[in-house]
Amino acid sequence: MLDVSDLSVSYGTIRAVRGISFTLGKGELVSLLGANGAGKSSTLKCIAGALKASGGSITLGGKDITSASPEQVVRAGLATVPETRDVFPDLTVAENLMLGAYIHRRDQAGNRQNLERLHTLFPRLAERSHQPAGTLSGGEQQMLVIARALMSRPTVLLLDEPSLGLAPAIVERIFEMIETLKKSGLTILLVEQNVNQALAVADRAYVMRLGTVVTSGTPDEIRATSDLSAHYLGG
Amino acid sequence: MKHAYLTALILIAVILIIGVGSQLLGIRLYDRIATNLLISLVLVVGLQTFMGNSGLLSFAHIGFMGLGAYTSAVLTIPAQMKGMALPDLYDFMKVVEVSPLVAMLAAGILAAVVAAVVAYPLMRLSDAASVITSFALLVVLYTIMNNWSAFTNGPRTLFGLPKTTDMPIAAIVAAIVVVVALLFKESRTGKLLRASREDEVAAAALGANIPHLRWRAFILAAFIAGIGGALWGHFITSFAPKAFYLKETFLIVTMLVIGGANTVTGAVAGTVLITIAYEGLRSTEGAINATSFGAGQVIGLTEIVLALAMIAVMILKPGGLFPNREIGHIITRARRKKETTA
Amino acid sequence: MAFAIQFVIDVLSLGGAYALMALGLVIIYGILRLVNFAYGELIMVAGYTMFLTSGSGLPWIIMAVLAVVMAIVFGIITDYAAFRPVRAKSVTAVLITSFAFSNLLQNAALLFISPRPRNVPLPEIFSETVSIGGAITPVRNLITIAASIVLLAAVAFLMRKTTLGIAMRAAATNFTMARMLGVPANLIISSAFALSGFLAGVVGILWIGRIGTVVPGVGMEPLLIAFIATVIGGMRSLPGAVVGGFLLALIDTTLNYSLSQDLLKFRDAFTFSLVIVILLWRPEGLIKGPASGQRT
Amino acid sequence: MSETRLAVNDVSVEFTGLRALDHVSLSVSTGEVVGLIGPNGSGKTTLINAITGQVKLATGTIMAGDTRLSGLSPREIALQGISRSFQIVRLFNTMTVLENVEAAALAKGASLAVAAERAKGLLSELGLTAKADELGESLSYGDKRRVEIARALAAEPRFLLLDEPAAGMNDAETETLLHTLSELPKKRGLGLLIIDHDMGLIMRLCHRLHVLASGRTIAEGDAAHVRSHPAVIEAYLGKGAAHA
Amino acid sequence: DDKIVIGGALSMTGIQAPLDTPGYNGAQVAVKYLNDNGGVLGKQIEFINIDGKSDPVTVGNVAVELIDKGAQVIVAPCDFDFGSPASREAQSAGLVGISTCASDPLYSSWSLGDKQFTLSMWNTTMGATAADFAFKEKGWKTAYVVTDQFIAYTKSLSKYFVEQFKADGGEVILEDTYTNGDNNFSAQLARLQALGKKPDVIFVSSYGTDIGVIIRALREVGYDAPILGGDAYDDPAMHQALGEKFGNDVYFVTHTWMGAGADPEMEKFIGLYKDMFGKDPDTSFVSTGWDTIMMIAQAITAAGSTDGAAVAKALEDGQFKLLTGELDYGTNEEGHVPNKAAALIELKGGKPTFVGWRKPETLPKP
Ligand SMILES: Nc1ncnc2c1ncn2[C@@H]1O[C@H](COP(=O)(O)OP(=O)(O)OP(=O)(O)O)[C@@H](O)[C@H]1O
Ligand SMILES: Nc1ncnc2c1ncn2[C@@H]1O[C@H](COP(=O)(O)OP(=O)(O)OP(=O)(O)O)[C@@H](O)[C@H]1O
Ligand SMILES: [Mg+2]
Ligand SMILES: [Mg+2]
Repeated sequence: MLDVSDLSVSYGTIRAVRGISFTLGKGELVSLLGANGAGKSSTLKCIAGALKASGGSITLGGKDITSASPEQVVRAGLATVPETRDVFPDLTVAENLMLGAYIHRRDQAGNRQNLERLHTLFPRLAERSHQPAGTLSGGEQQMLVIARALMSRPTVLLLDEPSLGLAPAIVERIFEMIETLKKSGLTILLVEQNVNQALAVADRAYVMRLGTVVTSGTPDEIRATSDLSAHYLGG
Repeated sequence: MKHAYLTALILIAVILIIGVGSQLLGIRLYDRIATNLLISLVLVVGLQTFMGNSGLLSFAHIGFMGLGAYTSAVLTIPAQMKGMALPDLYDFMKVVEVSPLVAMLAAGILAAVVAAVVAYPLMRLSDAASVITSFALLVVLYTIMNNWSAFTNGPRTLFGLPKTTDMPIAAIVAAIVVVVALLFKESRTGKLLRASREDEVAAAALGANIPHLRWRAFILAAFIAGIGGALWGHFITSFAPKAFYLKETFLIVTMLVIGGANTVTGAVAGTVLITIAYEGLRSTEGAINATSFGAGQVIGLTEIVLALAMIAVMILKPGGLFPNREIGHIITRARRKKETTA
Repeated sequence: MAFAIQFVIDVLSLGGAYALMALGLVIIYGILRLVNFAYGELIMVAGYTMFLTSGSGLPWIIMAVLAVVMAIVFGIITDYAAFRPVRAKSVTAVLITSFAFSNLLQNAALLFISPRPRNVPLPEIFSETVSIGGAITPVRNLITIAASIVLLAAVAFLMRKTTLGIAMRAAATNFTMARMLGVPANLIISSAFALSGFLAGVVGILWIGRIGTVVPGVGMEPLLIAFIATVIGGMRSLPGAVVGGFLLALIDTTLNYSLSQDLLKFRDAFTFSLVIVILLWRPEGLIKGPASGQRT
Repeated sequence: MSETRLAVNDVSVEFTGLRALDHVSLSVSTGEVVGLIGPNGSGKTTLINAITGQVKLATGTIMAGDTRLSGLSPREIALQGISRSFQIVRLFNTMTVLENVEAAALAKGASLAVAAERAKGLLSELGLTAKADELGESLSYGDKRRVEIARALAAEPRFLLLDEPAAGMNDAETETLLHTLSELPKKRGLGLLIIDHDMGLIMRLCHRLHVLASGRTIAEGDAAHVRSHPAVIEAYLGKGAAHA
Repeated sequence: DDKIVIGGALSMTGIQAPLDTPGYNGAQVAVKYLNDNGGVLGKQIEFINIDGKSDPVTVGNVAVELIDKGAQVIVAPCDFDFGSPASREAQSAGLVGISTCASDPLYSSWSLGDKQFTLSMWNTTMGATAADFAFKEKGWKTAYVVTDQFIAYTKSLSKYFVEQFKADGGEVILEDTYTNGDNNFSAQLARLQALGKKPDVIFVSSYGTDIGVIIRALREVGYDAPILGGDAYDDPAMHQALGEKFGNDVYFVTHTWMGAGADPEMEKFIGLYKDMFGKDPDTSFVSTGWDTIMMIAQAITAAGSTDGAAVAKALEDGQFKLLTGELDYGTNEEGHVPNKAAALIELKGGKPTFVGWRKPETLPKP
């Protein structure tokens, strides 16, 4: 579904990602792990088209999207939940969600249906429909960002630390939701600090360090790798 | 703190070089340009004390300069000239004639007092609201200057100011203003104000009284602008209210922003740079006009090039040439780095 | 009676022009949060287009359409030259570039056209007058009133009934995020500038129609008016801009009719002091825009 | 130093059509660490905003010792010895780290010399001396968090309110933070109120916990008590945590 | 030195440009003519003009620059407010300064110094000519006067018109003010309408494009009385702006008529001008530029040098036959008052036509 090969990303002279490759099969849930600054978010942003790749290629469903614009990537069926809670603070919750469905703005009925589904998933958002998103609590904003990404009805979803700043119960719910989404056929790339929970839901995982992939495999294989915590903690 | 002394030293040296250099060349025009530059320096550094530290864009600065210029004019135009230069002046003021130095101080004080009275309520505002109120304040000051015939001779050119500003005086005032601005920046008010510039909510949560801090800076800036206005008035000797409006505002704001509003070094660098560019372009334009005899005049080229340069600088260095650190600071840091690596 | 009618027509025609000016600005300023100092120059561009095409023998209406098109084109150029490259950087940088761009256009007009006033062609109807209830009024004023009503309604529809308005605000607050949702943010922002240019073009024709000539500095006054109207009415709200425009016209006209000659000179000082007072009382302007998402 | 109490009595806060806090009472004494936890949107940040005067109270009072805080402006409250950090880091980005910390002391009325002295002391205490001359914006996330704490401490507060200081930190950084924070109450005689979703940190650091849900207090007490409280498991910890 | 340098601070941009640019062009024709005919005192003339930008401060700066470049005579912009800074710099450098057409009596040796002159008649003459024409020639008894507060010129022109008109026996029914750039004449209209009387003549003293705006506003609401004004009306752009519809029954006093019947030399000048610019001159300000240079040349020739004091003396003593009429300056004590006649022009269907030369018998005191 999503193929990343030999991808590099640089910020000026800093090389954040140095030629990594990985693949996601259709309906697969793959987790990307690594210490702070390993280059996980940079990889995600690059796939989403928000950053230019300095080398390598990305294909989505057979189409080359290496130098596609973010808009084109979304249209190709990929949605992103970025790590910074990028809500539009002055827009209401409802307006934020409406923008999530921008590419389907002609299909009002479909959007309404999708919105209802998300409202049952996050009842808090239904309650706060007309509140400016900037005034939501930290956790509520995180829910909104996830819901907004799902409004575009993606086939591939990139999640960057979706559990950050969420209450333990909500984190649990989010992971349940991730599993539900996976079951419904969605392909998911998940970046997490929360290693155990990430490995619990993932089909496969890649561990990054200093911009390269150092280990990959099934959760059990990863857990078996003795130096996981060393990589993870940046040791 | 040590780097602040170094900064002061370097900036004063720059002023000295400009002053002495222009004299050594012995060309009257350069003397005039240098004096003009130093007066602009007073104004731009004055603006920096408010804008740089508070982070609020102020358009009203030039209005206070005008206030200073007119105050000093009314106080110093010789009594026998006043009948012609200021026909509508109030009778009791017709006999007043004080020394330009006293008048300059009075100009600063009046500008500061007016600023203190009108600006207090404005200091609560931030962002767009503050930009627009300061813009509105400029228009109010301009309209008053343009119409208060008794005090300013209305929109008409006021003349007859004694010519007392020369290069040394301008240099001395500029040096003093630079030192004052550096001291203010490192003062308690300055530091807290800069904190509020970065994050209003966090600064208030620390206990900073933001409107009051801004108010103090605004008064200081107006005081300096008033002095600068008087200095300019006694240099130019005839002017009209139009000299204190948008074009000039644009020029000094440009100088400050291109240099870097957050630092006094930036204010000085911006003033020097823009003045040189401006004069250079103007003489180029003159040269082009001289060659294409009889053909269409080349007009506005200076402004066009300047505007393009400004856009380019903003794209490449949005914080200006000296966005955060004073020159002294940069030098001490560089030296320390070298020591540690050596 | 004639006096009252005269007063009402004055307020409405002036207010209509003011409201259109303000609307063109508020699209950039209120929605994109950008202060566009070059807005006045779009009006200038419309004026010069009329002047430059005046010898061509085209029917007036075609010249007018061309003028509006040029204003739109320059609106888009403003975006490309002054905003797009610095948008992500700092508020001051944006302000300065737009100020610089305004200077640039004005001086380009000086250099390439002329510092002197140039005549613009006006249709016969612009200098005709009608008598309504005893008050003699130029037809131009009635056209202004009609144009303002139609355009205000059109813009309101565009912003309310389509996602365009929301997409504009989103693109302005978080450009990259908007794109990551599939919003063609650059296009959306350019379209805001195009819309602003369109309004400036129409205003330009109506406004320059009052004066009959165009000079490089012709845009200054409309810019100031638009600024004040926007501030009075509400900086972030479209209806606010409209209300502000009409209110400003009411204030101006009332001051005109009632202030003594000596005080009238200070009219601008009064108006702008009022702006300051309104801002102190309600920093958001009279009509609040959509609630802001600021919190601690 | 004698013990003082920061007392929140029966406080409610309302936003349009929403009661974010509903008759909440809570207290922190100097020398004590109190944890404030609860689901997202339960009103934790709002409670800190209420104490520091950033939002208006609908009911109730807030006292620090004998001084009434409710009704004062954020500035006056800060001068009463209440310092806070923010859920999203708010450093003074283009000032140096040293100046960031100095500003807090200056705001409380310290002289320039005293402020510089105190700021240097705090930076060395938090291991930031090497960064003193760097600009706030150039720091890594963990360092930023530490500067924020140093800044709050430079005001010599009697009460320190921290909003999710560990969010986004990895385990190693969280560990260091735990260490720093746990020493504060004794060493500086201050009362600490801390919000975080990292239960590992909270359970080990806090003497007492206070749990909010939908703006109401649902439980109070020590870690063991709260951890096993059914309402807390239901609303906040989730079933997973119960058998973790 | 093998050449005589004349420095000009004329404004090519801004509100002053419509008056200064033609003067500049006229001056260039004169310079070429003189140089083609052997120069002055056997030397070639060089005319350097730097744009004064309609800004008194720039004009002053420009004058200093010109003096630095060796200018021996300074040509100042065509107005007291915009031009006097150049004259002041000339005076302090000991040079003669001449404004091409500043007409406010402040442009005198009293206020500027003993080496300063203006080529134009003063507003005393211009205002009085208009008043006499209205009252004595046309028999218009009542006047409505609008004064732009913009510059000394606009204010004093109205002042002298009113003085003379009243002295002649006329009645001023309303004196109103306006400030340049307002673009909105409705307040003044409201006051005029409130009066309920229609004046016989309307005197509008304004500047730049605003003149056209005011005239249109008056005409549009039905005030069709003749309109009278000063040399600021001598701007083809304004005539064109008024067009066929509004450009009627407008009279103004100016420096000369650019066509047959004004001056025997005029035809020659027009020919030279056409050679240089390829079209006919369209405003009398062109002549003021030519005249200024030609008069400077005559004075230098008479003085035998470019020394400031000597040239000033030659100007005081001389009698000059110019395209803009015969000119004879008063002494330094008399303020260098220019004794001169004025030309009257009428707009018909947007086109100017020559009415004739006029010189009032009595003048108001400056
Ligand atoms: N805008 C930027 N400019 C310069 N360097 C950057 C920028 N963003 C990230 N980096 C650098 O790129 C590297 C990778 O960062 P990235 O955010 O991808 O890491 P990450 O694995 O997502 O870390 P975290 O777990 O902290 O989110 C880091 O060294 C970081 O400092
Ligand atoms: N200005 C406001 N207007 C309207 N509602 C608000 C405003 N500020 C906060 N709220 C609401 O009040 C509730 C409490 O918010 P608060 O920020 O205190 O939650 P929190 O407990 O800190 O949550 P989190 O753990 O997610 O940060 C939330 O539902 C939020 O949406
Ligand atoms: Mg990351
Ligand atoms: Mg919170």
